[in-house]
Amino acid sequence: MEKDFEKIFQDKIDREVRIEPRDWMPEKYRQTLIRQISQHAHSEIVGMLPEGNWITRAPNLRRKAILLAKVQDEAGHGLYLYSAAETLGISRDEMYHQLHTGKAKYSSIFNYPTLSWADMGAIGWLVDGAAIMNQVPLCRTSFGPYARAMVRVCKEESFHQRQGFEILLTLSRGNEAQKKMAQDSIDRWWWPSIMMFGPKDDESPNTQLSMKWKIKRFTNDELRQKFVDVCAEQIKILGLTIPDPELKWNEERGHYDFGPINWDEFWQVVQGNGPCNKERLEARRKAWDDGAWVREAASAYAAKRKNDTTEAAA
Amino acid sequence: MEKDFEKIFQDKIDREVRIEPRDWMPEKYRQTLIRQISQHAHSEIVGMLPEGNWITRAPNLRRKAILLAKVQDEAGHGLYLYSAAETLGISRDEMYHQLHTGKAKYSSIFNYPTLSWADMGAIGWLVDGAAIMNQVPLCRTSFGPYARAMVRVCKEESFHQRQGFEILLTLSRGNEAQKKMAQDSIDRWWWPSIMMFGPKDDESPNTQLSMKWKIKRFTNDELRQKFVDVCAEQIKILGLTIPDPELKWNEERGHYDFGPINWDEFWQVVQGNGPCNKERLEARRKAWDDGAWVREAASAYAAKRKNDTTEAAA
Amino acid sequence: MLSPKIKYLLYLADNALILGHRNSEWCGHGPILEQDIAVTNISLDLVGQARNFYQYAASEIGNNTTEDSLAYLRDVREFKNCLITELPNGDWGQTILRQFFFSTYQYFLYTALKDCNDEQLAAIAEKSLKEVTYHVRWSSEWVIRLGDGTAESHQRMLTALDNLWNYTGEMLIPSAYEKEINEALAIKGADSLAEKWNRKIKEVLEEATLPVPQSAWSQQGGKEGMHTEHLGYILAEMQFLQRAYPGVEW
Amino acid sequence: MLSPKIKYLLYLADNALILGHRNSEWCGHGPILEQDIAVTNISLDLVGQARNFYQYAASEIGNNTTEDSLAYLRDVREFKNCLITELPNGDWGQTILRQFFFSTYQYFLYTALKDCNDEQLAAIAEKSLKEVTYHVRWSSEWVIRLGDGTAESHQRMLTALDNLWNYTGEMLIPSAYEKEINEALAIKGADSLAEKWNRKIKEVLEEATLPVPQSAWSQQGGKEGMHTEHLGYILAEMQFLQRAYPGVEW
Repeated sequence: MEKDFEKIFQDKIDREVRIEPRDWMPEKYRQTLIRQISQHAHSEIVGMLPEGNWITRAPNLRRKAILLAKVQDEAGHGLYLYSAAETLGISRDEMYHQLHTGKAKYSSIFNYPTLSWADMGAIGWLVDGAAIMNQVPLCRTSFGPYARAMVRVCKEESFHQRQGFEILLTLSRGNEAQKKMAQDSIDRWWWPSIMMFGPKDDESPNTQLSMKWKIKRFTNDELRQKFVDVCAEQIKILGLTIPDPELKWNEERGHYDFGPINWDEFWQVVQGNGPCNKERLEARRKAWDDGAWVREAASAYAAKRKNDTTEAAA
Repeated sequence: MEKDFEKIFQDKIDREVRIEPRDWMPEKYRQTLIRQISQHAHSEIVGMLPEGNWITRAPNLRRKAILLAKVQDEAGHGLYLYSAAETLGISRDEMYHQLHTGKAKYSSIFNYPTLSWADMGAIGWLVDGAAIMNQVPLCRTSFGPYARAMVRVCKEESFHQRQGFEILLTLSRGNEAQKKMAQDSIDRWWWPSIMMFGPKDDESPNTQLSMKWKIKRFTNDELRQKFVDVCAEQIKILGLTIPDPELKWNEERGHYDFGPINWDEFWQVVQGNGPCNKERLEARRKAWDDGAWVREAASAYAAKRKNDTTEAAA
Repeated sequence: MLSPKIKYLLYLADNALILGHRNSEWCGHGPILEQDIAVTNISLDLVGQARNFYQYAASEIGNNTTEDSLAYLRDVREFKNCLITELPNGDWGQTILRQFFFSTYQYFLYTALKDCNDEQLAAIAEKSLKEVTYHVRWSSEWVIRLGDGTAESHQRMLTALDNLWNYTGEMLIPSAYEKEINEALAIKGADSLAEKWNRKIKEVLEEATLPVPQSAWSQQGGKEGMHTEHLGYILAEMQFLQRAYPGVEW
Repeated sequence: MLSPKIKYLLYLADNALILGHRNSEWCGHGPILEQDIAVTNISLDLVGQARNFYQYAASEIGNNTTEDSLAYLRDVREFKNCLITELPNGDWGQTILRQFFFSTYQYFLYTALKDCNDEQLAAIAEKSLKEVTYHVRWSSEWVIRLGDGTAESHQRMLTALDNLWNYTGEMLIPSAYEKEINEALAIKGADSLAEKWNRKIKEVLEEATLPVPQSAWSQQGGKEGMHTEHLGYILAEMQFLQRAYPGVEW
């Protein structure tokens, strides 16, 4: 019986038919998706913090408005994604709980601090750029609600990426201090962005199953190479440098070669020792705890109104 | 009996002999002094806040150091004065309690906000200036501990006043923005400083008794006139203006005439409706409440050490 | 000396910018994700309104003045916003209550302005009114929800009322330049603003089971540049980049 | 590019200034009047030390550099202070514990510097050492008092330890310019700093009935200008007047 379901399921996958919440699915598929989608949602929410850090200090009103809108979009992405995950039978509060207790992860990139305005550019260009590279294939991921959420997310993300690039472009055409600010920012964000694609394929045990179930459609290394290839071209427009002396076009491979990644740093940050892990989690926990009375009041009020309506109807 | 004591007491006062804590004194004398000294102490402590507001924003390192030292001096004055009041049989904690519950007052001037760096100058020149005018006679006040505290206070205050004047002098010799900043500050602080001497003599019911007991040696209006006369001369050095169109030398009186005081504003602020009354008290209460665990720990530790010593001695 | 019209435009702009700034401090820290989005959205609307008013003011002032030179290169004493906009956010209840007080004021003000005889000002007011209508609805619903929610939320709203009430009068007491503009631009209904505001506030507070405070005393000064000590910190943060790297493009 | 010596002087100065800044935030808000005075006094000492180091650095740099241009006209990435100095104060226990950690470091560092072969640096170190000796005494007494005070104060000190410990390693791990200077100025004892620091910390924490944390991981970066997000806010506030009114006398 279970075997039959599994066959039908895999068959659908193979025929590129979307899996919907009411369809039968292997428990491991469900768990993998919950983990991945909630991690993705948490990344949007935690990702609001490093950029939110510069809203009050944006250098002009136009940039302030754009940044506000961008961070608001991220909250919106969080909403879509939490909703998609909820279709798999987990509540938003449960997912928050996993985040706050450290059980669920979020993208490690947000554990780095934003130290200058140029970081709003580098995050847009590199971090959102890497995210898009990961996410575009997810628009065709096998689970319907996730795929549909990603379509909306990707549309906005590519807009964000252009805005980020434009911040860097403006700085790169500015005075010496601004150019330096832009270069410094790229120096700090390049390697963490490269790490966003996750461990190398041979050290990524889940990849194979995810590919079979068409949750993923490309391996970490494939996406990373694609990202490097794109950035290595775009940096030329900025007239700035990617901080990798080994970055070089390889005619034979038809790709850019690049230097070794510091996986030690990657694992340190994943394990909680990044520059801002503690602060990010504390900020989220504080928002949650400080908001408890608001949520309770809203429920209490809603219950009263419901009673009123019931009584009136009776 | 009581009559005899009172006669001896007044006799001492008249002969300019200092009253000391163990001497007999009328209850009303004690209460008047407690009220006045604690109010004075509270003024020092609350007075740290408007200036403390600019420590982190002082415009250069030299000024920052001077301002830090000044605000620290005010804390020191608070200490001397609380100690002087304690000799009259009230504890510092009791006095704090009176401050925090609004029972005890502090100088209304500190309920005005500091809005620019120039306010550090105007407070030094005008507010400390007015304070000194009040305080110098108090060095000869009839209660010994109070008089001795005032000697130390006055020495430092006159130093502060010179520093304040020098801040204004530097600004007055600066660029247009700085001159404007200085003038604006004098415009805002002049009238509140004039009010620091308290109600007019005919509306100051306590004055007579305080004069008889030589707690006070000059009336409010006498001190106010003296202050106006001094400032009207000093402003010329600054090349700025005192915001009183009626300020004019009166040859006949040998004093400067000055315009009517807005006593409405004075009483509003005294009654709690000044711009910062609420914030000042809240800041003090918060410091006290947040510090409770520290004070408890310090007592608990001291008690343990005392026990250790006792046990060791046994 | 600035003309009454320029002062008036700066007054409108500064209110929107500073309140927008305070709301934006919530971004990423709200109690509920949907409400985080809502408060950020209001912040965005307010910054947008501020830009429109600043741009208009800048064109009136001339001399290379821009929206950004007005927002980023004036110091505390030149800002004209009401004190209530610059107060710290406090808890969510206080933020909400302030928004309700201020949006209600903006609602009646913009309603009057949209029919004034200054075309550009009327157009900005009309456009902004759509946004503000939503702000009033959103904030009043929250005031009711929190006032009539739990014992704790009710108590917190009482504290918020106590903290804010004395700062509401300033909105309704016209400064000299407001009076001049009300006349010059034939702004109808400016003199009934206070009445309308009070009626609406009373209505909502009652539904929220909250008392309408009776205190008549008003903190004032913002309209003439006499601010609280908070504004200096807001500006130090907000203006840092423009001050530290003057005269460049961003 | 700055020479190692100038970097080193800025490192010493920035540490003192930023920690002094944080302590100065307590002024007027301390838990006990006498301790308000004490923490302000330490702040004053630190600002004084910063001035001496900045003045020396300025004279080495030349080109009209002053103590104030160094303190007020550099941005985040140019500051070299250890991260621990810029962290928010937290409660009184955390402020005290940080002061103890940092003053103990300064104590052993200045002790080594006072015998170095740079006369001016040695003189500043010697003068500062007197102040720092008191800071160590004062802060260690408070660490003991709070650690061994009440259950609440003990718990708060554990939290403070947890918040700060990972930021202590940075002080003890020399940057490239420190290594160069240790050699160039023949600073004896620089390589035993960590050992001495650890011994003193262990001794005091034990007396305070607090555990010595075992975590070996260190947050780093400040010495090379890679800071936390807090420093930007400190500088925006601290530098406002110099940025807003450039090039004038105060």
